[in-house]
Formats: sequence, C-alpha cells, structure tokens
Amino acid sequence: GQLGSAAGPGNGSKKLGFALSTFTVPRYVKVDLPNFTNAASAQGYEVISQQADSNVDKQLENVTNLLSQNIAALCLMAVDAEAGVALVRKAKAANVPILAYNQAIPSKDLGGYVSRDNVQAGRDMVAAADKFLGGLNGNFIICSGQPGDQVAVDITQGYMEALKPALDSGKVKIVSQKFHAGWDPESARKQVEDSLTAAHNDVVAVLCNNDGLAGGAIQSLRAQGLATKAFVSGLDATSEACRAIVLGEQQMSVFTPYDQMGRRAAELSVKLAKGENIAEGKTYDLGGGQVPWFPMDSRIITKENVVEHVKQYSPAYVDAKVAFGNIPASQLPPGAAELVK
Amino acid sequence: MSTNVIEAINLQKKYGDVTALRNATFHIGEREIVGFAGDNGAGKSTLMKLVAGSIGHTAGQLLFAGKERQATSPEQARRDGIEIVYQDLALCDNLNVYENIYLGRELVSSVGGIRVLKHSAMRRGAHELLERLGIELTSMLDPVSTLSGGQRQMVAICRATAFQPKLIVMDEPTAALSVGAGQPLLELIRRLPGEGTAVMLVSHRLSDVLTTCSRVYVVRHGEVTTCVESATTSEATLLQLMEGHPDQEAGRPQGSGKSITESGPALPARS
Amino acid sequence: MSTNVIEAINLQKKYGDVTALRNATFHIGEREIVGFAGDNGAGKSTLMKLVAGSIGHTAGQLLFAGKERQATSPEQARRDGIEIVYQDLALCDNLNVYENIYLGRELVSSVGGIRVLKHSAMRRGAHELLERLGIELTSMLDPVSTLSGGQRQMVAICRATAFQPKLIVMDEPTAALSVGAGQPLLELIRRLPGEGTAVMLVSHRLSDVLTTCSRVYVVRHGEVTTCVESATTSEATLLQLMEGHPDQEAGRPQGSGKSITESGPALPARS
Amino acid sequence: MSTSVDEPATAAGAPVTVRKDPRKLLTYSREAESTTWRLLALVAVIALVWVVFQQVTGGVFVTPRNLTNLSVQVSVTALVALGVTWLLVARQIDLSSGALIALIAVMIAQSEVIHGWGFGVTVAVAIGIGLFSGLVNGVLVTAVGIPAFIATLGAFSYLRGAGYLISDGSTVSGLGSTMFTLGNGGLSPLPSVILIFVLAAAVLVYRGRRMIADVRRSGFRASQLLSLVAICLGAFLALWAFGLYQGIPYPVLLVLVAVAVASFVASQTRFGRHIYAVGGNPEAARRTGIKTKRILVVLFVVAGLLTSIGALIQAARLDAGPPSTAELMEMAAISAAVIGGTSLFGGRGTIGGTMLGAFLTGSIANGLSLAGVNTFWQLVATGLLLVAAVATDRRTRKEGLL
Amino acid sequence: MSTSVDEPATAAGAPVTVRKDPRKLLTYSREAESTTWRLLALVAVIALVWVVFQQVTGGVFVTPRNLTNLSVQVSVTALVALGVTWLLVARQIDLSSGALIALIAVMIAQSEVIHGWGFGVTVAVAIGIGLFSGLVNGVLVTAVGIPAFIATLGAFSYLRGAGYLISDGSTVSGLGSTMFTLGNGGLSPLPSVILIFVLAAAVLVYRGRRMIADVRRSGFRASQLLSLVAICLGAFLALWAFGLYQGIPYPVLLVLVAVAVASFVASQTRFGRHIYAVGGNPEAARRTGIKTKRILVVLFVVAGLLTSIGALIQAARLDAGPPSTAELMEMAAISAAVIGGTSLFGGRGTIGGTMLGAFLTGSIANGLSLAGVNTFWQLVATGLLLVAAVATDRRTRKEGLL
Ligand SMILES: Nc1ncnc2c1ncn2[C@@H]1O[C@H](COP(=O)(O)OP(=O)(O)OP(=O)(O)O)[C@@H](O)[C@H]1O
Ligand SMILES: Nc1ncnc2c1ncn2[C@@H]1O[C@H](COP(=O)(O)OP(=O)(O)OP(=O)(O)O)[C@@H](O)[C@H]1O
Ligand SMILES: [Mg+2]
Ligand SMILES: [Mg+2]
Repeated sequence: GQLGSAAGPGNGSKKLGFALSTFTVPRYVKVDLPNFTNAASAQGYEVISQQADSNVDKQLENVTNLLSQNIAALCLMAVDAEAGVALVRKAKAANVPILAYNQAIPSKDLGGYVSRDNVQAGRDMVAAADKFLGGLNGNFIICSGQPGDQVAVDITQGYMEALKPALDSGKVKIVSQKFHAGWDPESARKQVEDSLTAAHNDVVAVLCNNDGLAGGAIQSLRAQGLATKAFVSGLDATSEACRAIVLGEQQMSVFTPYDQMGRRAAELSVKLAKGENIAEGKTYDLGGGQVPWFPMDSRIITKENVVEHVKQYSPAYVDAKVAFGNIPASQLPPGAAELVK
Repeated sequence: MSTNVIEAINLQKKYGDVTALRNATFHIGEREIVGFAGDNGAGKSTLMKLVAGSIGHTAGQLLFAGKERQATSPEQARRDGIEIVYQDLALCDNLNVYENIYLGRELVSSVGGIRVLKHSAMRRGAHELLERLGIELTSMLDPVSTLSGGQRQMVAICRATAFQPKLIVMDEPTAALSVGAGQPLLELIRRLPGEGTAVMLVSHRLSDVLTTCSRVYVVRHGEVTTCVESATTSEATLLQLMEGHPDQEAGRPQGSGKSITESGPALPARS
Repeated sequence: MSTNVIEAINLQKKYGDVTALRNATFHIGEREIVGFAGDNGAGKSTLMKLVAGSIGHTAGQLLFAGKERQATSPEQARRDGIEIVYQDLALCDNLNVYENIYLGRELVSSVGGIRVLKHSAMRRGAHELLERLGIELTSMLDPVSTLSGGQRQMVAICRATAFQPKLIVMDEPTAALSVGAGQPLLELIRRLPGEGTAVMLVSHRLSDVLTTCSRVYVVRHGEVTTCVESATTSEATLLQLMEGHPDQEAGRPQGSGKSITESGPALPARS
Repeated sequence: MSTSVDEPATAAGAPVTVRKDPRKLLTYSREAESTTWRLLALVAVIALVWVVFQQVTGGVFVTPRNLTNLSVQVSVTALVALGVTWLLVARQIDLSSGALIALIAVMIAQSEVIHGWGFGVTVAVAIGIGLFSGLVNGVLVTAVGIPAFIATLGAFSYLRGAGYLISDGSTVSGLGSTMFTLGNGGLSPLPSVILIFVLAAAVLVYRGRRMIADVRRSGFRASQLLSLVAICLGAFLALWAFGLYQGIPYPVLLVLVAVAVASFVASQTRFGRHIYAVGGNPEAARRTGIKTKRILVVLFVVAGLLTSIGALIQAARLDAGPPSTAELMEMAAISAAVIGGTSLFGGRGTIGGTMLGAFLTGSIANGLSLAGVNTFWQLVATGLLLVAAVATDRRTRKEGLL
Repeated sequence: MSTSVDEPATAAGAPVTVRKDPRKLLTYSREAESTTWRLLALVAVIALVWVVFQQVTGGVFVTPRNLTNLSVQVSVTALVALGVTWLLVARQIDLSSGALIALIAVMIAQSEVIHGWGFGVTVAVAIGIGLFSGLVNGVLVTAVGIPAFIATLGAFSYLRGAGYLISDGSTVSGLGSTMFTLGNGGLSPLPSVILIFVLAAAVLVYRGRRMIADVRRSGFRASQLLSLVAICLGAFLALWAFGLYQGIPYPVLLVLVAVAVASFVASQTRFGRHIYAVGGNPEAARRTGIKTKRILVVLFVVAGLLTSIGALIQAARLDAGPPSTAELMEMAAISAAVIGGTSLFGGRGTIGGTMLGAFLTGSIANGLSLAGVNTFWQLVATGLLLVAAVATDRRTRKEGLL
C-alpha cells in the first residue's frame, strides 16, 4: 500500500504544490505566491506552498512533505539547479508532474519551465552601466548574493559574460567580487567600503545582485561622496530601490512582472495536474532534453518609469511612502507626489 | 523560649527516597556554643544547611528568634544574622581572598551617588581578620584556588566571623587546620558569645567539641538522638552515644558522661 | 639506598613567583610508614602531588626505586605503583561510588574480543573495600556528589588502597572522618606494610601521625626541615618543630622528642 | 548557658539495637531514575507535539508515509548529534559539523560524477575526510591548546570555504545508483518488520528481566514500567510506519546501528566511562592516570566519522553535492543534545536523550512544514515551540507530574 | 624500618629566628598578571596581522581612512560582544543577538519611515525591544529553568521570524537625518584629538602612578611597562587615524562609552564582582546570599540593551531596516569574547580581551576584503587565520615568550 501512488494527475486531487526557494526576497510572498494562488483557486485548486530559506536541504524536506500531501502537480522554484534534479526525480517517482519556476533544472523529466532569465538580467545591468558611463571603462565592484544560490550565480555569470570584452581589453577591472551569506546588506556595505579604500575611491560602478545589496553599497558610496556619481544596479525594484533610483543613487533595477509570471505558472500547473499537454512551441535545452519553455520578459526600472512601476505595484509589492516619502518635491519625478498623499 | 536564637522541632529532610534527616529537635540559646557530634553520614551537614537556609526542610518546624520560617533562603538567613562555614567551604575559586570574605557584603563608598568598592579597605580588613586567627597568606590578591587546604578553610572562617552575626554555624571548621591554627580558632569561638554570637559547632575532634561547647547534640542515622552536657561527658561516652551501643540506646549512658535527658530539667511546655 | 621506594633530593616547586617547596630531601623505605607534619601552607600537599606525578618539580631530583624521573605524570606514577588520596579527593562528582573507585582500572571481561565492563563485580568489590573500613553507604549507584564529606573521603581512600600499590600517599585522609571511622583507617594503614605497601601520611592529627608512623618529616615554610622518630617524640615537640620556635631552629629539640639529626646515624653517602 | 534542654521523644523511647543505618538503602541509582523520568517527559512532549500536529495537518502527520519521511529527515541530525553529545559530555563542542558535511558532500559528488570513482572509493574518501578533519580539531584542542569553540569555529569557516573552492560554488548532481539507494532506498517491509520485532523483543526481554529483579530487590518503580510501555509504543509505531510504507530506510538503519554501538560503548566499556569522567572533573580524571587528551582526540575523530556518515546520507538524499548544504547543522545537533539533557558544562548527557531531542526538533520542523504555516510564522513558531517544549519538559520533571 | 635518615643541610645550619614565612609574599595578583600577558599577546598578534595585511594590501591597510572604517565595522560586534562577555562569565550564552538586531533594525525603519515617529521615539522603541527581549531570555532561564542555550536559540528563531513578519520580508529605507548621522557621522577631528589625548593621558597617569607604587612595593614587572607602551601606541594610532581622517565616528564613541562604563562596573562595583562570583561557583554565590537569578536577569537585559544600541548603529549605517541583517552576529560576538580569553565555562573573562578579540576578527575580515581575496578563499583564510592567531596567542603565553 504505497500512499505515494495515490498522488498525481488524474487522481482527482485538487491540490497544487508550490515550492519556493525563499521568502526573504519580497517578491515571492507579495507577488508570485498570491497571484499563483489566486489563479489556481479560480480554477478550483488549492495551493500548498513551502519555502526553503535558500537552503537545498530544507527544499528537499519541503518537496518530500508536499509530495506526501497528495498534490496533483508541483511548481518548483529550485534553490539550486543541480540539486533540483533529485527533486524532479522524487516527484516523478511519486507520479507528480513538475513545473520549474524561475530557475532552470537540468532534467528532462520536467513538465515545463517558466522563467525569468537571470543571466540576461546580469547582462542587462551591464548594458545599463555601459549607457550610464558612456562606455565600459574603469573599476567595477560586484556584490553577489548568497554563495551557491543559483540566482546569484546566474546574474554574476551574466555580468562576466557582458563584461568579458572590456575585461579582456583591460578597460574594466573588477576590484572586488564577493558573495554575501544571507544577502546581507551590511556585509555588502563592508565590501564596498573596503574596496573603495583599496581602490582609493576610483570606482565607477557597483553591480549588485539585488536591491538589498545595492542599499548597503549605496551607504558606503554616500560616505565617500560617490553616491549618484557611481553606477549602481539592483534587482527586484523594491520600494527601497525605487527611492534610491529617485534620489539618483541607484541607476536601475531589473524587474520581472512577477504577477504575470505567477498566474502563468498556475495555469500551466493546473493543466499539468489535469494531465494535459502544455507543449507550445518554445523549448529550453536543459542538457539531455528539450522541455516546454515559457520565458517572461524582464523590464528595467529607471528614473523614467519608476512612478509607473510604483503605481502599478503599490501597495501589494511596493510602498509609495517608502519610495517617495520625505523627498523634496523638487527631486520627485512627475506623478510621484500624488502617490505619497 | 523566646531567648532561643534558633529552634527546630521534628525537622526532616528528604532527598527523593533518601531521608537524610528526621526528627531533628534542638534549640540554641543566645550566646550559647552548642556542639553536634555524629558519625559520617549521620546528617550533621544536612542539618547545618537547613539552618543556613541553603536547602529547605521537607517537614517539621524551624524557628528563628521564635518566629517560624516556612521557606528559608540564604539571603533570609543572612538577614537573620546567621553565618555558616560550609564543610565544602563554598568559596568562589576564581575570586581572591578578600573578595571571597566580603562576598555579598562588599565595602563601598558613595562617589557621586555611585557605590564604589573600597578595595584597599577590604584588603586591610581581610588581613586583620586573618591575623585574628594568627595567619598570613602569601597573597590576598590571587584566586583562592591557589591556596592550600587549610588556608582555604581559614578564608571561609573569616567570612563567617567577619560581620558580628547572631549565630555562626561551623561545619568542621578545623578539619583542614593544623594544630597550630586550630587553637586560635577555638579560642576565637570561645570569645564569640561575649560578642553576642551563638555558635553551632560540628566537629569530629570530640575533644575540641567538649572543651568548647556547653552542650552537645548527638546525631545518629539522621536523628538527633540525645543531648549531653559537655562538662559531665567524656570523649568515650560521646563516642558511644554517636555509635549507638545497645546500652546507650536505652538511655543509660556509661562512664562519667550523663545524658541530659536524665539529669536535666523536664521539658518546658512550648508556647 | 636501592630499597627506597622513593627518594627526593632538594626537590623544588615554584608556581610562578611563589616558591611552594624548596630543598625537600627525604626518602621512604619499602614497607615503611612515614609521616609528614607541618603548618597550613607549609607545602605538604605540594610535596604529595609531586610524588604522585600530578604536578612536576621545577628543580631537584625525584627517584623511584632508585631510578630518576625527569618528567612525572599520573600515568607513570600509577605504573610505578603509587596511589594517592588527594586532599581535595579528586573524585568525579558525576560518577558513582564504584565507578570512582575503579576509575582508570575498571574490571573488564572479554566478550568476543571486546572488553566489557563488569559492573556487578565492581559493585561488589567496592562494597568489600568499604567494609574493610567498616562503613556502608546508602547507595553505591548514586553520583558521589550526593555523599557526605566523610563518605566522599572514604571513597577516595578505597580507590587508593584497592590495588595493592607499592606506595600510598595519603594527604589528610582522616580530615573528614569521624573518630569511629578514623580508627579502622589507621588500623588499615598499619596493616599495609605487611601487604608490601609503604605509606606517606600527611595529617594534622599529630597523635595519629605519631602512633602510626615510624618517622615523621617536618615541613615548614616550604622546606623539609627535620625528621624525627615517632617513638621518641611527643606531640608537643612535634608541634614546636612545626612552628619553628627559635630554640628548635638551632636543632635543639625540647621535651622527650629527639631530632634524628642528632640521634640518628650519619648520612650515608649517596651513590 | 541555657539549662533547659530538649530531648526528642524517640531517643528515650523504643531502644534501637541494630548498628546498621536504618535509613533506606538504595539499590537503584536515583540519578539514573531521574534521567529516565527526563526521557519519559521528552517522550510525552513529543507525543503532545504529534497530537497537536495531527490535528493541525488534518491527519497527515501520523501516517506511515510521513513518519518514514520524518525519520529520514531526522537521521543526519541524529548522527551528527550523537558525536556532538559525547563531545559536550567531555566539555568540548563542535561547530564544524555543517561545514564538514558540505565539504564531504562536494567531494562525494566530485568523486562519483567528475572522477567516476566507484561507490567504495567514494565512501572511503568521505570517511577519510571526516576522520582527518576530526583529527585536526582534536589536535588543535589538545596539543595546541586552542579552545574547542575557536578551533571548530575556524573549521566551520575553512571547511565551508574548501567546499566552495573545490566545487567552484556550483552543485554537481547525479550520483551513482548505489549511492542514490543509500539515501533513498531501504530494507523492504518484511525484513524490516522482522528486524524491529526482534530488536524490540530483545530490548523488552532484557529490560523486563531487569525490572523484575529490581522489583524484588527495591520495590516497584513506575519509571521502569513506563519505559517499557514507551519502548512498546515506539516499536509499535515503527512496525506500523515502516511496515505499511516502504520498510526501514537505510539512513534510519545507519542511525539505529550507530545508536546501538554508541549506547553500548557509553555504558559497557572503559572508554565510555572515561568520557564521563573527563567531563565530570577533567583534573581528577587526569590525576587518575586517564589519558584525557587521547580521549578528546578520539572523540573529535568519532564526531568526524559520524559526520561523514551523515554527509554520505545527505549527499545521497540530495543526489548531489551542493556546497551550501547543511547550514546550521552544528546548531541543530547541539540543540538536539541539549534538549535531550546534555549539559554544555560537561559530565551529563545520554544518547537516548539526544535522539529524542533530534526527534522533537525534527517533528516541529516537519509538522510546521506540513501544516503549511507561512515561513515567517514558521520561524516564530519554531522558536516558541522549542522554548515551550523544553519548558514543559523541565516543569514536568520539576513538579514530578510525570 | 629504615634507620638511615636524611636531613637537609639547612635545618642544622643557620638558625632562623623569625616566625614569618620566608617565602616571598606577593603584593600583586599573579592572576591579573597573567591576564595582562594574555592581552599583550593578543595585541602582538593583532600587530602581526596588521603588518601582514599592510604588505599584502600595498600599504592601504594602515591608513587613517581604513583604520576609521575598521573601527566602525567592528563597533556593532564589539557592543554585542560586551554583553555576551558578561553572560559567558556568568555561565550563560546568548544566541539571539543577530536576530534581535534584525528585528530592532526593522522596527527602527518602521518607526521612522512608516510611522514617521521622531528620533527620540525611535530610539526608545529600539531600546525598549532590546530590554524586553533580554528580559524574556532572562526570565526563561531563571524562572522557567530553560538552559540559556535553548532559550536564546528559540529567540534566535522567533525574533528573526518577527523581523520578517513585521517587515513582510522587505527592506524599508530612508531613515531620518539624525539617525543617519548616528551611523555615518562623527565628532570632528579637533575635539576628537583633544578627547583621545585627554583620555589617554588620564589612563596613562592613573596606570603610571599605580606602576610606580607597585615598583616600590613589589619590584618592577615588565607586563606593567609593556601595557603602558601598548596604551601609548593605541592612543597614538587613534590620534593619527581619527585626527587625519574624519574624527571619531559616533559608533566608535558609543563603544568607548560602553567599554568605560562596563570596565568600571566590572572592577569597581558590587554587581561586577557578583557576576564573576556567579560564574566561578554559582552554588557558592547563592549560598552567600547573592541573588543569582536577579543577576542573571540583569545580565540578559544588559545584553539586550547593548544589542539594541548595536542595532541602532547597524540600521543607521545602512539607512534602512533589512530583516536579513546581522546573520551570525551571535557567533562573531561569542568568538570575540572567547578569543579575548573569556571562558565558556564561566568565571573568567575581561572586557579588554573581548575588545581585542573583536578587533582581531574585524581586522582579518577587513584585511582580506581589502586585499581583494576571492570569497571562497576568504572563508578558508578567515578560518585558518583565526586558528593561527589564537594558537600563536596560546603558544606565546605558554612559553612565556612575551
Ligand atoms: N544532595 C543529596 N542527595 C542525596 N543524598 C544526600 C544529599 N546530600 C546528602 N545526602 C545523604 O544524606 C546523608 C547525610 O549527609 P550529611 O552530609 O548531612 O552527613 P554528615 O553528618 O555531615 O557526614 P560527615 O561527617 O561525613 O560530613 C548521607 O547519607 C548522604 O549520602
Ligand atoms: N596552584 C598554585 N599556585 C600558586 N600557589 C600555590 C598553588 N598551590 C599551592 N600554592 C601555594 O603553595 C603553598 C603550599 O601549599 P600546600 O597546599 O602544599 O600546603 P599544605 O602544606 O598542604 O597546607 P595545608 O595543611 O593547609 O593543606 C601555599 O602557600 C599555597 O598558597
Ligand atoms: Mg558533613
Ligand atoms: Mg595540604
């Protein structure tokens, strides 16, 4: 009597599993999960979600526990791509179809893959730096996220790819690159502080894997009077980043419409749960097989579109008061003042 | 009975299934030196700890200056003016001599409202206290863990005698002392009643007990079995009482010692 | 001199700036019971620890059965057949009575090549050892932390006497013992030479030392100052030697006691 | 001097003729007795937690499948905690377990996937690293004289760094099938049931006989009966869970073996006694001629060994060697031990207690996860439950309720 | 019986007429002396680390700017470690510091940004939370009887969870300008120089006089002179670094005040002595009538207070309240204390040692970061350097080289 065999498509279960990698990055709790849940319940499915604190071990337990709750399909945002393979294997053994979310998993057993391209996000940041600096030239600092976290690894890889020509020609020098356990902003602040000291303030850009790290970096730039002068990038376009963008201390943040992404993933998961085919043209080569791929476009948030972004995602994701509060009206971009009121 | 510093009625102490003490009934008058003698494991230390409040009794009554105490604590005992030299000394090994002596009662002076320790006054005070016992230590400033067995014991004794208490409980104070150091201590003990202090003395040196105390309670197998006047008791008798030879058990003391049960006045009715 | 179990020549022990012991010269013959007397802090325990290897000397020579040991260790001392009752007992408070007694020398039986503890044999053994000293404990199975002061001391004594050593060092073994328990111990000590064991006895009970030992070394201010034969020495003399009255210092003992320095044979030349 | 003298009634009353101490002679150890009560209290707390979660999760918690999952989830912590328990008993600590697991997991993946070495070689490499790392810790502590906290905190950092360096920060997955089976397979149900049955019967017979002997000698003690009942219940649950689902998973089997060996060593060998002696009074142990340093080194090495077995399970379960794995594992292990009654100040601790401690924290994590509690609330609940569980445990024992 | 008897030559020799013990009477504390040596050894190790980093970073390490940065980077750890030191001395531990900092940082941001409360209110809120959390830990440990390890491990979890819950996982930034200045501003160079000068002079005069008195009484001791030299050097470095760059940063000023107060309390008040008594022998302290439980509660509250000041600095420096901040801060604080000579077994530890410990770990982190060492190598190097530094420290003292 293996209970596991009771799960899976066509068994009539109306439960979907959603295994996320972390909640400490606001987008997941505030945008992805609610949109996923709403879209699923619109189709009569209940969502059981788990998150893993960016910890591969915890994700293994999460998935094991989800699988033991008789789910019909699993949407998985793997903490670690490679470590995700075993999870897919487990799900397959339990006869539960699986949809990779946000993070590719190199397994041909995947039912599909909904993604933001993290490597592309890294390239986008470098492109923005190129534009801001008028050519890639000078000393760069890179603040990467949690060591081993695939998002951090991919974005950093994107930086390196895009910077390669400039690095090879010697025009750009990376004075410091560091991974920060727990994505700790204070740790990023220390890194940038020390790197500025070492480089005698001769730094033109700080590429950060997310907005929190960017926040830490900005503080040390401020202390040296370099904020607004050096290029700073981030990811997720949080309230904090929007504020820094308005103040000119951060030049851009990469944002993916996570609401759409969540809804899309829910639709696809329901289809998988019902045992339907979701193959639809685009595929992704995961080394060993092609899987159906549903890429989501990211957008770049800058001073130009920040008000629009806040308008769209406030209060669910960003807080206008945090973004625009206590900033002199003269500095506010048009339309921002109304949002604070 | 209101002049009794301490009085115990059918005191009992159980550690789980082990009864360390039962039916302990005794009293200590003001300015009296009373001995407690008994075999190893008889329950003397348990009794002393009950008096000093470091453990609580499980049955019976304990009265200080006529007032009953349900829950005793070391703080309460100190407030009642009870000091104790524990058999295990209870010194803080990481503190030095004078810090141990003044522990919990440090000398302070008020500097702008803040009470600041008077280190040198305590050092001098400790020095004087030790001199009363006729000794000198190589260093007052080193942790007591570096002292010899006897020296440690003297520190514990100084701590108990430093603050003019109403009652000093001494659990084997001379065990580690050399003869040369033991005599001054016994003399000190004899002087204590004159300073208003009663003493409860536990010692295996029966001669010391008999020469120092007015009365001696015999503790045997966890019971306070009898009480003798030391003036009329020989060491041999005391020993027999402690060991409980059959003829002693029946209340017929041998030799020159007399059990007060027979010779003393009848028990006064307790109010 | 090859019959000496142990011999020390100008042994010295410094703790940093403190000289606990200097010029300690003495020897213990086979099957001899030798006493060490001295004031508190004289350095007796330091000397005993040196012999037992639990601390190392800073100068001088220490010879076991005629062989010099540069670095001593407790393991080495045990292998040499030296046992010790420490003044602080050195018991493991969390272990029970028999575990403490057999610590480091547990009884084992080989079960399929694996040495398995013989718990009940050790329990019985401990029981017998305690009976030799005429005592009984409420529980052999409870941690020794729950025992009374005297009971703990007996455990330490049992541990030292259990394994027919060549030399037992006893640092104040009777300090916490009642008279009733002390006598059997002294008798046991007197029996030890018959079993091939020499004894070094430190005690503040001078009468015990004089009645039990053949010779007594006097330790004063960190020096082994003199050696007396107990048969010809009174307690008072010994006390005076310990305290170092001026006339004693010059080597003229008072009373009935005679310093061996004067009466004994001349020092034989050491090879 | 007061002349009025009290005399207890008894002394003049019935004469006592025996020399023997009339106070009860104990033929059992009160210390062991109180340890038993502590363990029973922990069992009760775990049962309580289970009942609550069974309600909250709508009956999913106590099912054969979830209990099997739970037992596997707990296994790595349990193995590591076993080694840590002994270190704590001997007044040491090990903060490097998590980092060591990560390094070994990385090396396992390297060995199997990159180098294509076989299962045997891989196991040898894993265990070798564990032993060596333990040896380094032990030598630093004993020969160099660095406090264990610092020595193993250093290892916490450099071992983790080594794991990242070797793997270059990325996970390698797809281990060999034998390794995969080690983490994900198990004994099939029938032999499992037989094994549990035999084991439980053996333990019950052994303890039952001892209980009967003890009852004869020193009377009936509830703790003994309750332990028997607890063992029966545990065996029944195991039979039910493993019998009805997939048998005993190999990780659980490894834990069982380790626990059996460790319990035997702790109570039946010299070495076991010496660990407790060193922890109870290191100076006394040294003076008794026990080679305290050697014991400490061995303990660090044993901890390394157990950790490496844990790493094998961890890698096998993940089917990969992620360098970030087993974060905070050292904390989990230490808390399992402390919850189980091990003192951070040495001399006190039992293997059974540690296993129950690991089970309690594991149950809380598993239950909260099953109940689908929001993560942030999960953090809060974990903390509160931990405190509440230990508080209940202490209270229960203090007031003798159990 | 042997009849040949040895007699030391001295006894029969020159007669001694004094009753006084001729062995040297110590007029200083050897314990304090050895503590001084330990601190000097640490200073030497730090100096060594600095020299190495000065080479490796090509002269960037020992510059006014970097020393200023370093001192600020260390300040939060130093404040937390101060409270932890006392807890360790009293045989307790605090694992909740990092989580508490995160929670308070979140609350600071909420208060200033979301609620728009002023600086004063925000500080009150921050400190209030710190005190309350410390109180809860203290009560759990003393009244409920949960081991500090478990009680604060629970707090480690639930405080972190609370931080995430309140912030909903997102960072709020843009604190008020006063708060910002607290973390990023400082005393201007001139008053800073005067302050350092006055402070150093006061310390030097006080210690110099004591040294002269001691030399008269018990002779010259190298440790005393070396301490004076070390203090001079430290003052000189501070003058140079703060005078030439931006003056004393406020975080450093707060640390200085805390250290001064704590040192005074530790050595000059009853409370200070009682902490050490409780740690040295809790049972003896209790029996002497010291209210040990009250002391423990106060210590937990003080730790909470210092942590809340650390949280203010942390939030002010980041100009934000990130709920994920200060991970592993508790470990950093405990290691600073242990490196500085505090025993995990209670009764031993100094504030000066802890400060040096914090400075050593801070220097290693800063130096590696300046040298641009790759993250993974940084982890390895941190671990190895930590072990090597402490080993050097122990060796130096053991062999009396220093
Ligand atoms: N904490 C404890 N737990 C259990 N039993 C105890 C405890 N303390 C003492 N006992 C038992 O109580 C009895 C009396 O002990 P106590 O220390 O009072 O004896 P004592 O008369 O002082 O003996 P001694 O002369 O050897 O010091 C002993 O049998 C001892 O084992
Ligand atoms: N670890 C140590 N560090 C420093 N000094 C010590 C140490 N141990 C002992 N001493 C000192 O050495 C001297 C001799 O101590 P020892 O314990 O040998 O005396 P003792 O003769 O045994 O005295 P007692 O009769 O009181 O037991 C004492 O002054 C003591 O302070
Ligand atoms: Mg006693
Ligand atoms: Mg001594």
